[in-house]
Amino acid sequence: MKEVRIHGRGGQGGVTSAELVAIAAINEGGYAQAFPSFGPERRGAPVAAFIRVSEAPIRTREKVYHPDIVLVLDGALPSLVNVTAGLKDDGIVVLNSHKAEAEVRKEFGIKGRLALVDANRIAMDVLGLPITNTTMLGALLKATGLVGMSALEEALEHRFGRLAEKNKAALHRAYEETVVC
Amino acid sequence: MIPELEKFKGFTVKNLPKDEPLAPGHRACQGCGEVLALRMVMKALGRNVIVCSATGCMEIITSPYPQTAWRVPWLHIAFENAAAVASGVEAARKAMARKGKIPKRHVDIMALGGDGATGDIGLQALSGAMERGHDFLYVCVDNEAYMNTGVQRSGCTPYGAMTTTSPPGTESFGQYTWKKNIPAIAAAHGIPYVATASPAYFLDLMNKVKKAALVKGPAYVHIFSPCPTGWGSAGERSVEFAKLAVDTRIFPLYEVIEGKYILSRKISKPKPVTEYFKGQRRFRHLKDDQIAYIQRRVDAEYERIARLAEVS
Amino acid sequence: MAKTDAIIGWKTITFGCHVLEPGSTAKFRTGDWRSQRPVTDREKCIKCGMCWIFCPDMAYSQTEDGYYVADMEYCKGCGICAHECPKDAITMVPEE
Amino acid sequence: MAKRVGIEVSIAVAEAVKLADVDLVAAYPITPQTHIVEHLSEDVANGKLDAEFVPVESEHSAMSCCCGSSAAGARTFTASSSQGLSLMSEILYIPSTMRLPIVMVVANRALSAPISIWNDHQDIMVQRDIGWIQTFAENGQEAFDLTLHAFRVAEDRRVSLPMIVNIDGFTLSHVIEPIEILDQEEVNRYLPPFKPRYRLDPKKPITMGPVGIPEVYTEAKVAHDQALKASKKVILKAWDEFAELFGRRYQPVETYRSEDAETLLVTMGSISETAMTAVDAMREKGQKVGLVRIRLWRPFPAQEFRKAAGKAKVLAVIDRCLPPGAPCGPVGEDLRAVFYKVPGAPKIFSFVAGLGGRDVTVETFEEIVEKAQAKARKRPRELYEVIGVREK
Repeated sequence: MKEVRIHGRGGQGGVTSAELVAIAAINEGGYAQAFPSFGPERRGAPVAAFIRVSEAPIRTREKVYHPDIVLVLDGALPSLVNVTAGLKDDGIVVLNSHKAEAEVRKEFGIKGRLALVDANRIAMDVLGLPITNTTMLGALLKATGLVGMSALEEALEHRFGRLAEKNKAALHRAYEETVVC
Repeated sequence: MIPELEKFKGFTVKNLPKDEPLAPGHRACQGCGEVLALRMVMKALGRNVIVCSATGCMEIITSPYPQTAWRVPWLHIAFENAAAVASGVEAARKAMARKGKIPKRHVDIMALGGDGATGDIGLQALSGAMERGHDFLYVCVDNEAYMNTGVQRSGCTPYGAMTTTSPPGTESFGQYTWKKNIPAIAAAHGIPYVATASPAYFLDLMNKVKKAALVKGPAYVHIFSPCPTGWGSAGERSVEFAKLAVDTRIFPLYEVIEGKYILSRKISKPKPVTEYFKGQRRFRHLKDDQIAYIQRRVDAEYERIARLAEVS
Repeated sequence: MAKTDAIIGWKTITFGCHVLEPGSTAKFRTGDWRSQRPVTDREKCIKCGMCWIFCPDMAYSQTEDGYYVADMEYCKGCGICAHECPKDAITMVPEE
Repeated sequence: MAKRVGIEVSIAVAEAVKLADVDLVAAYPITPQTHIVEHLSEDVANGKLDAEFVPVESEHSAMSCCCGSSAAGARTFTASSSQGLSLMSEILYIPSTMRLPIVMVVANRALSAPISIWNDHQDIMVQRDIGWIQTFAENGQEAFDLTLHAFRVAEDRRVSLPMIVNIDGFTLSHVIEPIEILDQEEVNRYLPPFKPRYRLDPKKPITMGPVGIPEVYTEAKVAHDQALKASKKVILKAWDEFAELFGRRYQPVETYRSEDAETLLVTMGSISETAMTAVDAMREKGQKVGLVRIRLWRPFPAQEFRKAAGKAKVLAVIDRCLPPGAPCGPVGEDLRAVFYKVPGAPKIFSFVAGLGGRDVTVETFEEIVEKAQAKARKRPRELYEVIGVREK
């Protein structure tokens, strides 16, 4: 079982990201859970969402305390929130940042595995909006292979309808540009 | 104007229905003006109606298990929710008729409550049901206090009246607030039909109830209902007091049809309010200056409605 | 409060406590509550029906000859009919 | 054919209600129940569900409206939570004695004060005695299945009682997980149309909700109690048939690795799944621990429970509700009554856990088992203990 914690801000679509990954995993025949951090947080406030993906039925409903993967949608969050809290030793942080690896590690004290992508730029280029939730899923896939690309694309199509194409394009670009350090 | 109302010919003394959808043997007090009003309401509506009753005198006296005075389908759930219950009946029947589960035959839906059930504890449910636009009529039988529980004051208790919770004393003269204007609140919802009525003017009452049933959407009828037990008045004078309340301008009879005020009875030579007070123990303690104040305010309220009727 | 017609057990009580016989209070004699009864003077009566329409207990009905009579089974003796009669044709007399 | 989909549990519940082809939904917004009725109103707006959606002005009116609807003979649904359920409280006792088969899903949530939108069972424990049939779902599949089961049981003419399906707020209601959604044909095979014994109809007028004088009130209440108890047969039959049709079997009390267990955890709702993982972990350490899950809460399946748990030495009951001033949590109290004077009955301890969204983890269950075993060795003064409460 892989456990994921997503950090974002209220309104950035972190819950949607979690949902899309879980649905993709389920459509691949596997098991998954996605759930928000159940808070009354409003637009802009730091929030979290969680995913579990497994080949066997999942029999726990705890929050995710020891994630295998941390996905950070907003580059400013690591200075506000301890994004690596509870992260497993071999866990990975997938971060939206335009900064270089050394700078990120120094600034946020991230020691373990790290994947970086400038999702803001991609989102602005492709979607025309600084909304990074679907873009960052490309980085997640590149860094972890948590679910298959086609299953995720299918989930995106189902969710976004006409807007799916642009989101897929952003996702693919992020997949290409993500650097796993 | 409302097409359903234009077709309506109206009741006259010649064509009053003989049928009694409400049976005798009910347990109302001797001389009850409220059950008299209810009897007229039911005569006007006939038997093609479902009644949702709030807790109160009319509910208690008509449904002593294993008997019932109702010859129409009748439902009582609780005190403050008659309008919400009626909205459920109305909406459910709409859905079931659409889906072919019941015949597409129109049935009137009436919610019934006293002044407390309507204007105090049930005001929210009433407001919600009117705002949602259900096709139903709400009838308030207003006897101006919580009579069922032993004559406690309500928002509809008139200024100066003595009740068990608005007693006159060294520091008090009885009810110290003016009667809450529920018909105006109903009218403020922009519903198609609002009316006030008195059992003393029975044709007027029955025609208004029938109109309220005929219009599509929510309708509200507020009926003045003398209570000899709660008012400390003689049972045989219930109809007389219902008439005096109108003739002194204390309880003006009017309709509000699609926002237009229409006076049902112009009272050009009103009787003084003292004539109405005499014979009611609840007003016995009032002093001249209090009565003078009431007289001024009654006249002003009547003039206000008369002006509304003129301008609309 | 009301007297029940019979002692009802939990096995025989109606489903949901519904009352299935419409208008069954008509079996109940409210006439017992009366201490005075209305008596109509047919000489004065104009058959206007005010006694009928203003009766809170549905006691009055019209006979074939057009007069109105009160059913003593239901009349509670409130006296509204006598009070409202435009011809003062009805008087209330004490029950003996 | 049934379809396995990744779907939010609330939406799966709404799908079940839609498949049941309800006639009326009356609801007022309250977190965390809202997703259910939002989805239903969307289905009505899009013509996918032919029903009246009544957006009432309060939960009190929601339940009142449902009473009117059910009395009119319509298949009727609502959902609520917490403060909203409490606001309904006055009305909840009425449709059950009046035998109006309304179905409600409660997304369980804490009660104020302090205000908390998060999950526990305080809202429903307050409504323990409303006389409705009540079940608890452990996961999204059960939430879907039990909602259909609720319509089937509630509307059965032998039952004709309102029914609540409890789903944990957020920790179940807001989770996306794989759920098999039955298709319309399958649902139609399981759920016959609603044919009420009585309905409000001018062609056959009846009086519903009369005055109950002292000579009849007791009999009316006993008739209701007896109907509720007798409903168990229909509940079980409906579960059997569900298993035959769709392969998923439900029982009023379910066990997990309980056969030789000396200590049994007792749970209701979605924490049961975490509890299973905890049992596995403790079993691996060689502890004889098992689990009993209560699925049918009212009518309480006393016989089934005794059979499922009677051989254990210790029962560690998790109460998701703190009953101030009471000797014990509500589930613990019931179980004490169930085992009263039963020879060789297990020792029963209540643990209050998971209040107002406090997470119930594998470690929580391990701590509870340890504490229960320690209490069993001596005579504890308190019959319950609040787990994870900070002293300072």
